[in-house]
Amino acid sequence: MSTSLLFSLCGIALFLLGLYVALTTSAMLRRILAINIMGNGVFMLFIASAYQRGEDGVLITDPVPHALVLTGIVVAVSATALALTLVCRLHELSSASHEGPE
Amino acid sequence: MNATDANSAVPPLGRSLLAIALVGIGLVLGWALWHQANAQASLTATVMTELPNSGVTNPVTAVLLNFRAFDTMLELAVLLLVAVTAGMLGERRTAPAGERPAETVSVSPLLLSLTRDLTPVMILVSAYLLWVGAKEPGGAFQAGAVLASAGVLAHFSGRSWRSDHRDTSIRMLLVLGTGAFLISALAMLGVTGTYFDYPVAWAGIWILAIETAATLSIAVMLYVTFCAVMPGGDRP
Amino acid sequence: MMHLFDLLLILGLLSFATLSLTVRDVFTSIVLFISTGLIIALTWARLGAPDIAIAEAAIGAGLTGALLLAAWRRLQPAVTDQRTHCRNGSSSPTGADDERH
Amino acid sequence: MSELTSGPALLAWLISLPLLGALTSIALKHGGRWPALAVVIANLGLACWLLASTQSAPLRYALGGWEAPLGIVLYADTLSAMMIGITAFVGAVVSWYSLDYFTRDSSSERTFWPLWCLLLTALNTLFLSGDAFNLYVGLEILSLSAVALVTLSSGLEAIQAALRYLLVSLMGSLCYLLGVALLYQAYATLDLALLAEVSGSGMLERAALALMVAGLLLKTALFPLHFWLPQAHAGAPAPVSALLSALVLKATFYLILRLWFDTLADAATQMGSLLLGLLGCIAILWGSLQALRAQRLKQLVAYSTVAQIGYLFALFPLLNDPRVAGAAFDSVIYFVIAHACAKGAMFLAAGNILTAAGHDRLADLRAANLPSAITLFALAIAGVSLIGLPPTGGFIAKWLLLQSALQVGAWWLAGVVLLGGLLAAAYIFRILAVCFDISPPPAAMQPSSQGAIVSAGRQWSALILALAALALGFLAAPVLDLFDANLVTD
Repeated sequence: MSTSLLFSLCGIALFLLGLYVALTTSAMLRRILAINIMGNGVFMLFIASAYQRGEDGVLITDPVPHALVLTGIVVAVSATALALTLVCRLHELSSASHEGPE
Repeated sequence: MNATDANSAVPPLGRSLLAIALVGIGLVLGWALWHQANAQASLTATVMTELPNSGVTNPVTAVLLNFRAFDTMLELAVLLLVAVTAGMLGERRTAPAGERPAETVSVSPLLLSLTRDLTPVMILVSAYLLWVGAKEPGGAFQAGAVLASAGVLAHFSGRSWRSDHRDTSIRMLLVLGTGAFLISALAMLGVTGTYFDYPVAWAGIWILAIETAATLSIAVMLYVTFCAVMPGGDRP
Repeated sequence: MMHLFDLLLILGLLSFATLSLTVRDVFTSIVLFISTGLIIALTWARLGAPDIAIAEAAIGAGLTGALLLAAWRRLQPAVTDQRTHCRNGSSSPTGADDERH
Repeated sequence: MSELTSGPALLAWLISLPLLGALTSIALKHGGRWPALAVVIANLGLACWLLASTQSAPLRYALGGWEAPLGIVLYADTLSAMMIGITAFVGAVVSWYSLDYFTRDSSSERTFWPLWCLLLTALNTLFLSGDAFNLYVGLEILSLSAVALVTLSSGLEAIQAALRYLLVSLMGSLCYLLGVALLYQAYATLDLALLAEVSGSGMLERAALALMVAGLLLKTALFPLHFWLPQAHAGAPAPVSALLSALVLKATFYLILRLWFDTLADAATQMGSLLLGLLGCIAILWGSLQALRAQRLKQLVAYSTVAQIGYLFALFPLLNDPRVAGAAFDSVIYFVIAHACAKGAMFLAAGNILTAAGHDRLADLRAANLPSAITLFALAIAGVSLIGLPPTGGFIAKWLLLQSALQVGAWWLAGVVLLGGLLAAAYIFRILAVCFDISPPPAAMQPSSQGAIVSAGRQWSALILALAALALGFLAAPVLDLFDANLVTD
């Protein structure tokens, strides 16, 4: 089994693992973690597809997927930050509304 | 918040069905990949042919800053969008009486001195990554992230940088990155007649200038976002 | 040899990811997630993507980790509040949280 | 400027201009609305220009001069031009409405304009980009700005809805991206046109198509995946609800259309089309029934969106049938633009009622809560279009749908559409009944009902969108001619 395929399969496993947890958990922070793991799985697939050996066994990596993954990582961190901001805000609002009537 | 509720969203039967479905999807995808494994396609050759025309020698930087600069511009817009939204939500954060976490973390002297020594080092590392990105691994995003980490570290040690997004200079820095891309793209439309088409002769220096702007902007955007999440972060 | 290393990486990666998504304590979960990020960075260095390895270590693991920890801290006050309520009765000092009064 | 915008460079301007607006609007401390408004108006002009220029031939523009497998190519045919046009029009009217909606210089107002410009950037990118990964970045800007716009209403429920919307969108985007990764692995290209040439109907293409479409369906809120929509659309501020319902869902639908019938057409199976059609039918019925049961006005309108999205997908089996594909495509585009106008008008009018009455619980609303007859007209006309009665745009769309369904003998589809129309009539009359209910409002509601006055701009903008939906009924032939001028998707 080639290295590229091995890591591709690992990427798919990560994606599905993340998807499973994201769909089943109800804790928001954990769901965000799971979505990040999903993303890492997809990135792994890109990076694995870039990893190829030429006919003489020399390593040739395709730079395009690397650039795509770099973009993807930045987008992922932005989305995570927005999600976390919302989780915190939600937490504040709900604790405020719980204490309100007292 | 202890995750005792971690599994409560779906009943056990649903969870096992979901797991079976996902394993099935995994098998299908794995099988599809397996069959595709021999056909090795890549854009390496195309990139390498055009690399001399890109102004840099690191192929990843060439793709990011030249061949697919449009993606990168939009990606910076994503960061900007999150920084602005996080700033807005942070601004709205009102202190419910008596509950406001007074953020006086007990800062250990060790952390303080570590920060003092590390911050300049990190700024240097960031500058190095930015500079070297044209030839070797590195570039604006890595440099910006390291710079932002320096800010985060400073924040943890209680000496936070300015991060109020209502501050004019901060806002200018926020738009600087996306703006540099957009202005250069439009300028190129005027000069060369093609959007984002850098003349080969000065593509290198042009890309470095854009990357410098992007680095600063990325660092500020990440830091502002971080401060909006941080407890009591956006107010000194 | 290389294959063994690959298998170790993949096994480590999958087990860290699984652990970080299943462990009960949120804080441990975040720390495990950051470790997963670092292993991923290592994997990408192994796959000939040093640019992405640096970015993943700095952004994917580092900054995301800092954000997660910051958010985790901010979700704490409700817990410390309960503790404060308890403390009103028993007045047992709980370290750094004292300054909150 | 004029020579720079003529020809294909126009495509680059359509994306740069809103982005420029967003940046200026963030950079300015006060008055960020003015650059945004200028951009929205200029965008409307560019959209008309695009519509005119695509009549002769599709436009194509390689960004940075880098051709397809290496660089990103923008591409516009009449379908994208129609989408850009309707986006620009509805966007301009909603901007006018928003001018009076938010409190001047409040933090919400200052954030709204840049976010709306970014949303417009994302919409134009999605309609124009011919690159699978670029579309991913566009999707992320789209959903993140949409989520951010929902958070502008600061209530607990809105934030909750926004968070759910965000997480669902992220999962959708990642599914899409996984499909892109599979395609790249196989073909080493991200360009949609090139992919259309090389891709076959193997396992990998099927898997990739399924993943990408599943991700996009999640964002388009087709029936079983619509669970996030009602809260998000009902909880957002009125102009944002209008934008989300009228435009944002259409952008992801447009991508599904492109992928299914163009890029990966060989991998799309008859079974898949039929499945989407069935889900669409269920969505029509389910959404309408939920709208009938809704307690609050904006919720009702949001559930009506679930039903209207159903019509778009109910057409999928017909689109696959060569005998009626042309008429079915006309029907799709008419559903999209008529719904954009009618639903936009509906949400804007609902926003007016919400402001005037201080709440939007249907049981407690009375005619006295209506700001004025203008809003009432807007509601009524938009409602008629949603039901699909002549002489509105909604009628033309349904007529084309029924005609092609009967031509191929899809009686079940015709039945569902007629039933959907009846149910729509029932829930629209729930709203109209309120408008003619002159009994005094419940005592508890009295004080708040005297409160806010709704400005004329807000009322007229709602009416203009409704009148556009009406005009579409009269202008069917010219509008469809614009669309049919040169069709590539067939």
